[in-house]
Amino acid sequence: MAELIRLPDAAIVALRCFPESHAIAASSLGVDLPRVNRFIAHNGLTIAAVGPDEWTIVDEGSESAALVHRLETALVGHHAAVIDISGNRVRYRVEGSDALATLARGCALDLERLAPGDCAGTLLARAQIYLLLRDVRPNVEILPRRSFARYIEAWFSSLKSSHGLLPV
Amino acid sequence: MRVQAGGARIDRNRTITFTFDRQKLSAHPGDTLASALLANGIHLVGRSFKYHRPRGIVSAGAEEPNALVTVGEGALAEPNSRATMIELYDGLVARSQNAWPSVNFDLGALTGAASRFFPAGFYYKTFLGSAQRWTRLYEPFIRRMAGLGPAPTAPDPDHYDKMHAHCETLVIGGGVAGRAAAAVASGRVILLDEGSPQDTIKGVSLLSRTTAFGRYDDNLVMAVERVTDHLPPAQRSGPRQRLWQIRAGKIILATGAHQQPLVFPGNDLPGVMLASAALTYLRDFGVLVGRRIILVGDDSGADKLRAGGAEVTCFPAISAAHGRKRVSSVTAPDCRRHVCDAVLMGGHWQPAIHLHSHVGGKSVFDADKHCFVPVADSAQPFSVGACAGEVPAVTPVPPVVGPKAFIDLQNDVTIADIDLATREGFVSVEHLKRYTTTGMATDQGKLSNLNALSRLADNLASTPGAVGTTTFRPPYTPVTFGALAGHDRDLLIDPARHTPVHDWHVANDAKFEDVGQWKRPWFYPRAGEDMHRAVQRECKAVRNGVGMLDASTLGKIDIQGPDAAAFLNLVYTNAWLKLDIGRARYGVMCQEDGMVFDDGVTVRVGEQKFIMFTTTGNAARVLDHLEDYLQTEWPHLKVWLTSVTEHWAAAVVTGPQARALLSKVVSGTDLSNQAFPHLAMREARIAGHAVRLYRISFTGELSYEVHCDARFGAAVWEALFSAGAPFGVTPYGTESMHVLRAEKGYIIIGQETDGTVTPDDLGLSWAIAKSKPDFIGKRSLARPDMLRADRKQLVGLLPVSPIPEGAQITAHAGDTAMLGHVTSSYHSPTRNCPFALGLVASGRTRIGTTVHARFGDHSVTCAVIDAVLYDPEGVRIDG
Amino acid sequence: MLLIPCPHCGLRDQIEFRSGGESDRARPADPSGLNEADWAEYLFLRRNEKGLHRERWNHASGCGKWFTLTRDTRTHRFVS
Amino acid sequence: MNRFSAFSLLKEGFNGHRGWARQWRDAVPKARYDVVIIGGGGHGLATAYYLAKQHGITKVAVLEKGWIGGGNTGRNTTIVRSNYLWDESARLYDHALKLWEGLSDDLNYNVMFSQRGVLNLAHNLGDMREAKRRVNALRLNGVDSEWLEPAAVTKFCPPLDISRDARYPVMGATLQRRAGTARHDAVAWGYARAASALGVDIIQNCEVTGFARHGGAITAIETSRGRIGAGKVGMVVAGHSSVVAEMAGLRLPVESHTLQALVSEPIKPVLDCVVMSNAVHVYVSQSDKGELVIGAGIDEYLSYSQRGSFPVIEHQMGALLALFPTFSRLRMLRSWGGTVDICPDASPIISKTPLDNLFINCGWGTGGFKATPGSGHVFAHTIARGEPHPIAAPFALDRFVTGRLIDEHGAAAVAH
Repeated sequence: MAELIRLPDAAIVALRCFPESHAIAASSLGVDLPRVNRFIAHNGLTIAAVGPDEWTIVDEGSESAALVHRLETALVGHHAAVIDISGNRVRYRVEGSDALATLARGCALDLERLAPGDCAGTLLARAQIYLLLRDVRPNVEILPRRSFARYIEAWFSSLKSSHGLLPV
Repeated sequence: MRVQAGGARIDRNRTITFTFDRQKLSAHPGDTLASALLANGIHLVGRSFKYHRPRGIVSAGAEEPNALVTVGEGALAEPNSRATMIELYDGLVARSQNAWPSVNFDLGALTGAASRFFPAGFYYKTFLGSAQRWTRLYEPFIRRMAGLGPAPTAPDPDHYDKMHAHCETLVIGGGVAGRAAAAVASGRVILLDEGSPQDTIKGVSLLSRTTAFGRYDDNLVMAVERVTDHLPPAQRSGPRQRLWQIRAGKIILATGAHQQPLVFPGNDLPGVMLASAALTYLRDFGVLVGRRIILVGDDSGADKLRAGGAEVTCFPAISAAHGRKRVSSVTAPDCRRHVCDAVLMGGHWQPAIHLHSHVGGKSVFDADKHCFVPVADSAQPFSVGACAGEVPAVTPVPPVVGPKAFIDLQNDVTIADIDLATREGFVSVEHLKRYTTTGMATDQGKLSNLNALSRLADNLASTPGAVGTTTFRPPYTPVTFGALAGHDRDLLIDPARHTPVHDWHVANDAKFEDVGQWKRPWFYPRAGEDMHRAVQRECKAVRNGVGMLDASTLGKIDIQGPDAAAFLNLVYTNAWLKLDIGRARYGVMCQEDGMVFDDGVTVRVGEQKFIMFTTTGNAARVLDHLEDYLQTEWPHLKVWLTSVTEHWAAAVVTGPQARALLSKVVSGTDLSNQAFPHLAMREARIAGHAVRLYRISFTGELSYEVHCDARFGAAVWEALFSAGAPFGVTPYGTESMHVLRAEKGYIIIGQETDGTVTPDDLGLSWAIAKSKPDFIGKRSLARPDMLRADRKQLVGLLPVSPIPEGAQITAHAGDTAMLGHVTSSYHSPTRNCPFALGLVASGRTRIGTTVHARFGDHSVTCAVIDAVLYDPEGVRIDG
Repeated sequence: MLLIPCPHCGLRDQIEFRSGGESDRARPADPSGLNEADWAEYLFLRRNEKGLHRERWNHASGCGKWFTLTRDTRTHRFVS
Repeated sequence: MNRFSAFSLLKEGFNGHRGWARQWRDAVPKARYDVVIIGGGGHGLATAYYLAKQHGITKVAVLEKGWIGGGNTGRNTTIVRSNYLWDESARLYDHALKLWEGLSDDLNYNVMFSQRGVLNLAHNLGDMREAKRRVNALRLNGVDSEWLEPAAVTKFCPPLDISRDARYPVMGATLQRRAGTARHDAVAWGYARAASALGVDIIQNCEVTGFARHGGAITAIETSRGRIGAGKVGMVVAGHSSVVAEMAGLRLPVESHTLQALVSEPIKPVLDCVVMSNAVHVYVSQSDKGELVIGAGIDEYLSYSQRGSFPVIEHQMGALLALFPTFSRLRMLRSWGGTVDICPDASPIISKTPLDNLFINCGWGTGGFKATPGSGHVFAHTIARGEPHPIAAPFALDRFVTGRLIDEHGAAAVAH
């Protein structure tokens, strides 16, 4: 059955800006900003559009301060915000052939219709998460808020203990 | 009994055993409990709800009103199970219900003997008198007589699963029509069927043993799958049932139809059943329900039954059936008696339009078929087959009035009851249902509603169409509570949130308090300490040395943009335009009605950057409140709001030794009072991690809040704690925090406030900038009631002996008129005496007088004092 | 259960949203200029339409944005 | 009207119950009435009954769009209690409770008011603080109320799980012993029968379509059964208050929402009291028929559909089973929804209106049933005298202008 794998903490930065600033932000990041509910992975960065004017940027390479500084200097004079939110969320990979069926226990999204590169802010059981479909293997990444980590883990183990994941 | 003919669903080569009322019986795999009982010649399986009359098996499906049994033993026992829907397994144990001492000899049947005195609604007409008499005298007896199966006594050991599914086409009903529809449907197709597995269809996901019980808005169908109920307990693994939440592009209903019983005296006797059911038992299970069968009404099944080996006599109608625990004869229209061992009711058919109707689907009465058929509507699902009205046109057999002619078999509603209700003016179908309880049994009227409203229509010289049906609502058939809860069980019913330092608190024996969803350390008892002693120790440590509190749960909102200060100026009651960078200010937030909503400190981190701290419980509400105003009322303001509650772990270091403690671990900033004054912020490093230090005090002592990236929260906390060892640093919890702040007269939102308190009531008028043209709540604070002199105001109380929180306050010991109540009450560790805070009518003018705290039968005199008990000059804040 | 069209995220399940009630109730530019009755009307009075209702929704668990939709309060159907 | 009694029941038993007459007259609208009550729910029928009985006004009609008691009177979870926090509320609801205690006799109709006691659970320190505050206030207001420690709670309600490690541990409860449940339909029928016997015309299938006004007063009511003249008009149409008020040119501070409830299949007696939990929004009792009657929450969006959404039910069950683990294998038999109109302060409106002879009674939110007799009693007084009954005065419309709200959800027990 699907496994819930805690991923190492990484630097996470929130970028808030309007279209007039997209180009500058893009050049600073070296890649265009994805449209809402899409994400791109680009040399060590994962940039997820979690709202029409909000991007969550995960940087597994460097410290958050560096990325914050880089974006802030680029966006000087723009009505934009760059916020270090590294502590806000934890990251998990849900892995296994039945990863989607596992998530469907607690998520109302039509997961089968998601394409690689899709992301969404949604609910998993009673916790708000960001969900990223990395690839169709499937390999799904979920980011609940840090204080919900134990709840998410308990919810998964309840699925296991109840054998809720026997083939449907 | 079992015959050679038929038996499509059973495996005659294998035999399994089961017990019914402790009697060991045998059957074949594929049998239902009902077919197995009939195969063993058992017709009497239960007693009726009201008169405890002997009852048998009426149907072969979900509509069964009579054959209700308790299946399973101990914690697995399940009352009110329909024998017709239970797939038999080896070793199944079933018991009859609602009978004492036994189903064969039931003393409850005495009520049946006196049934003439218990017509519909009899209880409204007697047992009058005081409520006390009803509650103590009559009702207990009625309660014991009522109810069906026994109440469960042990917690449910089973698990229940939940699954969300999406499809383009959802077909409900695995009969001929449903399978045909599914076979040609496009996209992802799901087919639901109540029965055991059938052949698969290419490109269709078939869910067997799955009942769609409700349809909701926007093509949402809820269904429950019985995953392991058909297996012997020993062979069960995995969830018992699975709740399916299916969102479909298009829904096709193929839910079939239910044959209706005939109404005549004795129509409830064991051995009287639906003709269609008898045919099903023969075809699927090789069971003949009787040797000498009387077939009444539609006789189209006669030949099949004869082929099965029965002697079948057909009548268009009969005037009565006779017998005691099983039908033994009938009186034919010619008034002659005919001996028999089974009577089959060839009634007309009612399409199962439940799911069609759940979301407003309309239906009309079809006079030819004498049933309600769905009205096609593009906004409703597409019905096919019998549920669309494609049922045999059977001329209804007129009801025969007489004793014991039942309309609702389970609830013992007779045709006479329907007539009585009509006579008494209960002529709306809903009144009829509620007055007689017809249609309110566990079959939800599948076998009674049509007969009941037809009779009502006759009584009113009207038509069923004009009388109409009662409303169809979910569930189609009863659904197990556990399945509805799914994985929301025990600790998972609501997430518990934990701070980055949680494990440390556990390791240090903290007792926890629930604050919203958060688990917060409440106090840290040492060996032999109760809460009171632990709290006194913790408080003294803070007042005389240094203490540490985990404040990570505080709400934190990053506020950025050129208009950030202007925005704060609108959402807080006080002034925010002039605040230096690196400085902090306390603010009060009101709702538009002027009532205090939240409070906390906000810090100017940069020219256009602020960070706002909210209370733990209101963090989400405050952000929603701010986003709402920003997005919908003031979109012109250039401001970004971002929750950073969980990004920052926070430790409070407070007490005269706080500075000394920090100076051992903090690098990169000057901690001296001159360089780092109260209500200021500095950036520094602790144990190699970047931190923000805030001079904010909720204790009245020299205090620092140490905030760091939550990823390093535990490390920084532990660095601080070990640095504090020489000073005897003491971890303290929310209880001590409450005591310490109360000594200073600081409020707690939700404790001193309850949604009816203004800033002025709390003595916070200093935090209202009257000069500001506008802020949320300003206008409301000018309403007449906010200016009353006798509003309840926050004051301090010195009681002569301890008083509980929630005690009411009166002017004199004997009064009943209340002036207010005690919001907080503790034992002061510094003065070593009880003290309290309270909201008291015109409290500030009462300072210097006494009032009385009232609780239980007690009355305690309290001196009214200023709310600030400890260090009113505020000299200790700088250490 | 409603399927709500978020202008940014498309059709999403009701559980992801928070209802903000009646729409088109702009906060008065100068509340202090209003008399008691007019202020009370802004604070408390509602059309409470039976039929087509312009109402506010917030995609709380999704993109976090507020938006306005028209819904028939008798049938729960959204109309554009 | 036949008098109801054990004797009459016995007597009728011997002649096949042929002697029972209509319980209330099937009246046809007259041209004019002294008072017309719009809305044939419990509150409206009670108002008509007390107008006739206490104020001698018998030229009264009750207009009902459908069938009497078909709205929230017949859709609630039948809980009757008076343990409200604020003085004004405690007075109003206890006035009702006192009437409940003698209602079966007064109406000669068994409304089955069963004083089996209502528990309100406390799950955290905040709940406990609020609960004890309430108990002390109620006792000073002369309303019975007591605080039970966990041990006493299970003693009073054995199936309740009070383990401390539960997600919502039971840290204690308030108990009102005089509180309980009643047979909801019987209340409507009993008042209808008694009012009808006093001369009140109960007119069903009569929908109000408009008002004829002259100056600041209503002169007649346009209905689906013709124009009906009215000296005074009382509007008691829970759920649809805004709709009818708008016909009279009024806007109200109420919003209509769907409130759901459900029952289990009948089982033998297992729960002998009413249990309510504010924190998890559960309220449950067992009916005389044996069904567990469970109140669910309200949908937060506006609705007149009487149709609720499923997540509400789902959420309910998790919470219920956490409190009562032994209920898990029981089954949901019926579920339904009602349309309730809710005031900003979760307290009702019993009031005169800007129109001289129009009076309104609405905004009971999720808690109207328990107040039925008291509401009708003080509303009848308000209509008859043209001045609010002292108990009703604080619930007038003008509180929304002055700001003198009676905010019961600031520190509310389950508003139900």
